[in-house]
Amino acid sequence: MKGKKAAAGDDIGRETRLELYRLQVELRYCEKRAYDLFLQNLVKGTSHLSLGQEAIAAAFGVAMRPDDYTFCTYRGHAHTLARGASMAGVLGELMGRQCGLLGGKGGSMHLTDVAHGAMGSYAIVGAHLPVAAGAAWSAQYRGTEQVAVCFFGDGTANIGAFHEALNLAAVWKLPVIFVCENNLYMEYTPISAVTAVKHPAADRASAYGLESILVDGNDADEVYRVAVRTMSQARAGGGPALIEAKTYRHSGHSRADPAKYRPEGELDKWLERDPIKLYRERLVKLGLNEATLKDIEDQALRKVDEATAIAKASLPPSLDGIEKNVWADGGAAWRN
Amino acid sequence: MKGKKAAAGDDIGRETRLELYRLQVELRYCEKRAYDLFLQNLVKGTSHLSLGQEAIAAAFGVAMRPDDYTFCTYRGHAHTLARGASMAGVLGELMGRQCGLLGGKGGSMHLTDVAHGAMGSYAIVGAHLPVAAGAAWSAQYRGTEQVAVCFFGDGTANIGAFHEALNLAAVWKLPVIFVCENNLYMEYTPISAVTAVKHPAADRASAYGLESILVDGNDADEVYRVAVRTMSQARAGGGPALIEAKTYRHSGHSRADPAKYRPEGELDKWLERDPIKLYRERLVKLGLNEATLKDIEDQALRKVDEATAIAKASLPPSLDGIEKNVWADGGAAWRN
Amino acid sequence: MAELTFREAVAAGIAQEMERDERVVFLGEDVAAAGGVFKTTVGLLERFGPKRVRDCPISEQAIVGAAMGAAMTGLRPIAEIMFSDFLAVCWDMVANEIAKTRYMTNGQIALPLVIRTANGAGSRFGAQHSQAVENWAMAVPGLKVVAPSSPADVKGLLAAAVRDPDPVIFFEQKSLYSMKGEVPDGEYVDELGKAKVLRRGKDCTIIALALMVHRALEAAEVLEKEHGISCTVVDVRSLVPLDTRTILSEVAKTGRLVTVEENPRLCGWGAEIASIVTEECFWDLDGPIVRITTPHVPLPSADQLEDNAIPSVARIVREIREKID
Amino acid sequence: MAELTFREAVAAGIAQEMERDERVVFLGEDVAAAGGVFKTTVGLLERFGPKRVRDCPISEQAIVGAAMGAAMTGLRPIAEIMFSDFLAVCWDMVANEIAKTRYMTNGQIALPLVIRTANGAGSRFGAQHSQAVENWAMAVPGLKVVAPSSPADVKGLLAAAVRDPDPVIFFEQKSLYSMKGEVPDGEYVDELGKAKVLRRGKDCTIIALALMVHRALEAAEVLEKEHGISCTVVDVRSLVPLDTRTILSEVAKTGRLVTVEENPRLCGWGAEIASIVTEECFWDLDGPIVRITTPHVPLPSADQLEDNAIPSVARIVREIREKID
Ligand SMILES: Cc1ncc(C[n+]2csc(CCOP(=O)(O)OP(=O)(O)O)c2C)c(N)n1
Ligand SMILES: Cc1ncc(C[n+]2csc(CCOP(=O)(O)OP(=O)(O)O)c2C)c(N)n1
Ligand SMILES: [Mg+2]
Ligand SMILES: [Mg+2]
Repeated sequence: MKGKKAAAGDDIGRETRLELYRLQVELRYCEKRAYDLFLQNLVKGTSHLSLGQEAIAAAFGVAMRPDDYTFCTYRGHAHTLARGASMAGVLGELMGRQCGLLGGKGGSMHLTDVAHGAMGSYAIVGAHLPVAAGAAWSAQYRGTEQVAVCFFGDGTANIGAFHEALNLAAVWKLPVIFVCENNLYMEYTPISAVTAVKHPAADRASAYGLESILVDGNDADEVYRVAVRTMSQARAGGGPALIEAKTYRHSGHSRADPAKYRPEGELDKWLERDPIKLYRERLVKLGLNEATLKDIEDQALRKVDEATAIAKASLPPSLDGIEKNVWADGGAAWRN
Repeated sequence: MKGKKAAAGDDIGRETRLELYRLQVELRYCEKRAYDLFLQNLVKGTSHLSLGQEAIAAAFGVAMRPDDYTFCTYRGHAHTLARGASMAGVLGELMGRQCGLLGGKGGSMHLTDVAHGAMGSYAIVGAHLPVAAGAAWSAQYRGTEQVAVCFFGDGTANIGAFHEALNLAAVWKLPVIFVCENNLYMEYTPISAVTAVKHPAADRASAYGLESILVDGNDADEVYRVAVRTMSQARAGGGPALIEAKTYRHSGHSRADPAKYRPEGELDKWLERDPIKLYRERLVKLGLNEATLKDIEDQALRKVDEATAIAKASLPPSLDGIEKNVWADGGAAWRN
Repeated sequence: MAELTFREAVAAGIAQEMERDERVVFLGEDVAAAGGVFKTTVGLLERFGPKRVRDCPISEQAIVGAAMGAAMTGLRPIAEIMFSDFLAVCWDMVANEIAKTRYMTNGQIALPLVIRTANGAGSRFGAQHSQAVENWAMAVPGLKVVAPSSPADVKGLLAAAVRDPDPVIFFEQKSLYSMKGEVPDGEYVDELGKAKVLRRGKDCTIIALALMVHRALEAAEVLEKEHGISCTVVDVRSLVPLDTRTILSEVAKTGRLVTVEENPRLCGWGAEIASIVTEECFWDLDGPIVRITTPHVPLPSADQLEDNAIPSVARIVREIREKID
Repeated sequence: MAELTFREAVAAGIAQEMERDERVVFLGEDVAAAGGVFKTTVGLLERFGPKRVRDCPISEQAIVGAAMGAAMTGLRPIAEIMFSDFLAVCWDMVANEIAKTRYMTNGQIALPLVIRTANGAGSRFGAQHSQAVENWAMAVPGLKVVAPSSPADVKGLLAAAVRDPDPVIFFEQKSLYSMKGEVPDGEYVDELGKAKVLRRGKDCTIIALALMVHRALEAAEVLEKEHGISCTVVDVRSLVPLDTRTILSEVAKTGRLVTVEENPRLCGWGAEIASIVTEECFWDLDGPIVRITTPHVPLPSADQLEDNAIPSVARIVREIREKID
């Protein structure tokens, strides 16, 4: 991967690169819009933005097959969008509108779009790792060569469910890729203060007989390469992978958090390594012209604007939804 | 540890060796008696014997300070006795008698003797690892140089609580020694069938920044050495240790289990490596005379006989105990 | 009709459904090669192979989580949690993930799965292996909750649970595993959400579940023969959905309600039924509602203590004599 | 008397006890350097230092387990579980280990510890961060269960919980954190197991907890002024021990009982109270017991949906008008 070919960039190709750029820009613009809508008091619940972490979501979004499964956390806007979910559906859900992906029932932390393989955002740390393993088991059982990709944070590597899911996936050789987005913080606490090893995921791969994979999470190409490699291994029956992608979130943990706990200069340092800025520079270096990139950016902005308009125009959900969809019959009856 | 001095055996000394032998023999005889009492239908609940695994309990029992803490599992008779708990109290508890350590309230799976540092037997796999970490935290906080020792099985290394406890203990540098007694089976299933690594504990030590320690669990001297070393490190502030001791249980998982799942010859092979037989041979080689050993054995048998008599003579617990000791006031009132 | 034990009926129910539907898979600890620690799944591995009948590590969160992931992607898993007490170890998966996911996703994700578990006291296993925790599950919206009292009900309700499109927690009373009973031959499917009136009387309606159904029936015999008190006995069978129609109409007929619950008192399923009855057929009640439960204590292990903690036939008789005139 | 917010009262209660007793230690996620995600523990690290106020990894089982191990060896830990929903992640530690250990060891092991947790709805966080799960804890023998409704009660009951020799689960309603109220200066300790009669009426007794106490009081005002229905309002405060004396005598006086519960309906604490009342003061009842609860659904996140799911003042007024004559 680090060889001459990769350096020249021709292992990925222009089309894919443009797609990676387009997706990163869309995710960025949409997250920024989510933040603006929150400032306008239109987003009522909490929200956890991925600003600064877009390269990971984009790279997997591009690398995955349409029928692959994504499992993500409360910080799941980007991962859900990266699979092709409607932007109006995402923003509408944040705003608690009828057009929301979940009709206002789930909110920012539970974005789901099964039609696009986004199998849910899980708000309790670690819970979705076993679930992703289960989806991979199902794929293996049905012989479909689908892969499940499960995104989570550095802090999640310290919870019990992480351990159980990794072991089961390894023993059963399940086609599941566990992707730890190490953004240096579990909520407000530096991950190093609460973790026995330096790399919360990579330093633990060997505990499950897995390769230790550490990747620059701010480099979409690097993430894309490792995504392609591990997913094709998994599809071929090679079992799971555990990837640790180093990155940084530009904003606070959630909308409530001004992130004052960060040491001075840390954010600035990471802003220099902004994945979108870096990727744009790379594309220019690779000979793409400014107009193409500008066009992508303009289109992304238009897409976000349109989605915003749809979401704003959408009504609040009707109250009878409260007692709908507890059960498969559409209702909530617990008695006859 | 494997050097010349150790080979000559003079690092441990005659007195300690005799103590190690005595304790192993007592544990063996008492477990055999528990089995006999079960066959006589005097043990009503389940019970999980440590036959074949006595070297580990004995070595730690001898190496620990009286004020150290032991945490063990439902397979906890030996560990509880090794701290000095009354044998009549143990057998009485198995038989559900008044003289039982817990007055018949806990049974075989929950043996506890706080006065001797036996801080409980825990019947839900993995639960006691965090608890042991907590006791070690308390010792650290109080500055007492006490150590908590936590025994568990190979199967336990796959549960979430294991992971959480190890990480916390390592981050907080707690004086706790985690001892995995790898007896090759989680209940009826070979551990290799459900575990991603060969050594369920030792191969995971690095995931917590700890030294990988694998020891022959059927050799009391080896276990004793590693116990002394890790406990003195822990007392000095060096933090936790994770030890994997390879061993084998001679009987089934519990009284209900005839252990038919074991491949032919496996038990015989391990019977040749019976820790007590091996230890006796070593003592003889080291020059201890037959009479001394015989005397230890006779005394142990007498002790077990006496305890059995006391337990048999003890009455069933009185029924008003049902509503006692839910609360510190001795009662069970949930209302006024 | 064949005579099967309760434990054989479990295996029979699973086998019937696995035979019928390839999507049904089964996982748990020691369930395959060993046939289960309660021998409830003997023969399944041999019959359906290791791809469909899987032994798991001691990882309850992973087991139940894997069932959830498989259910949302086209399979119909049955997961075993060896003792219902261990539901606590994976309670997040059960109560926060499985129960809520359909609702949170506004119906996008379906979770047709069953969690089977051995429930209740009587084996002298002590407080961590003997709980009756049907009420834990009943308290969580999004879970269906079933607890059969006979081999026939085991097979029929287990089949119904597997076919149900929603998650079902299926409680098997440990102390009933050796009970024998007639089980219909061939494909047999019962219906969730239907209580059964097992006996009719005029003085009092006893509502019971699982093991307590048998004690209630025995007590009703004694009360009738020895004390002239005639009781209706209703086996709830399914706590969610709850057959309130049968319950309310049977209570209305006798004017008195007694619940017999194996669980410790506070917030047991009987409390819920008492509150429904006292809200919806108050004017039909001729006297106080009586709840007979295990006292609100963790269970002791010694045989006499355990036997005297959970409701016995003698205690049911005594309390009904004292409290129902 | 100083005016404190509910969240400040939490910190004040903890500080008072840490000041008094060196054995009191505090641990949780983001509680030390960050002062808690709800800012309930601001200043504790600065005041008591990192040895006594500890930030933990996301390891709820280890947090609660460590508290248990520390409690049995001489400390008096207070553990924070950030959202009460996450109790499910460590439910085994809470329900099977902490609750049962004193009993199983026949009193050998004491567990003087407190688990504090942010409970309830109102923040549009969705079904996994909004539950009111007091009934989960109430259902488990061996746990004391407290849920204060005012800053003064927070401080006084938290202090009582820390001094209590048994494990206490302390529920802090998220939606009350910004509520202000007078809190006694100096050392202030309340008593567990005492309900408070906040208002007396003659037509109906409303029993409520935490946030619902305020809604019940407001509804009682409206009912009195606009509809001539006069209500007693009782704040239960402590579910275990339960002040049944106050509850039974207040219900007996009005002849009617309404519970107002934030939890979803099935097996809520109100069901238990209804069953006690209907068993012990049946003859004092003049009509059906009414339970006003969140419907038995996981909570939706959108603001209007959430607001209409949990009992509102308007709904309490309406239901009492319809059902209490
Ligand atoms: C079991 C559990 N404990 C605590 C929380 C509260 N919480 C939400 S996000 C978070 C930090 C997660 O950190 P990390 O895994 O690094 O993910 P990041 O937010 O950085 O993406 C915490 C503690 C939770 N949701 N679930
Ligand atoms: C959480 C949990 N899951 C399952 C069980 C049932 N169980 C009891 S012992 C046991 C096997 C434990 O194996 P191991 O850790 O190797 O200990 P050993 O019995 O061999 O000493 C199992 C699965 C349990 N007690 N707790
Ligand atoms: Mg993080
Ligand atoms: Mg083992």
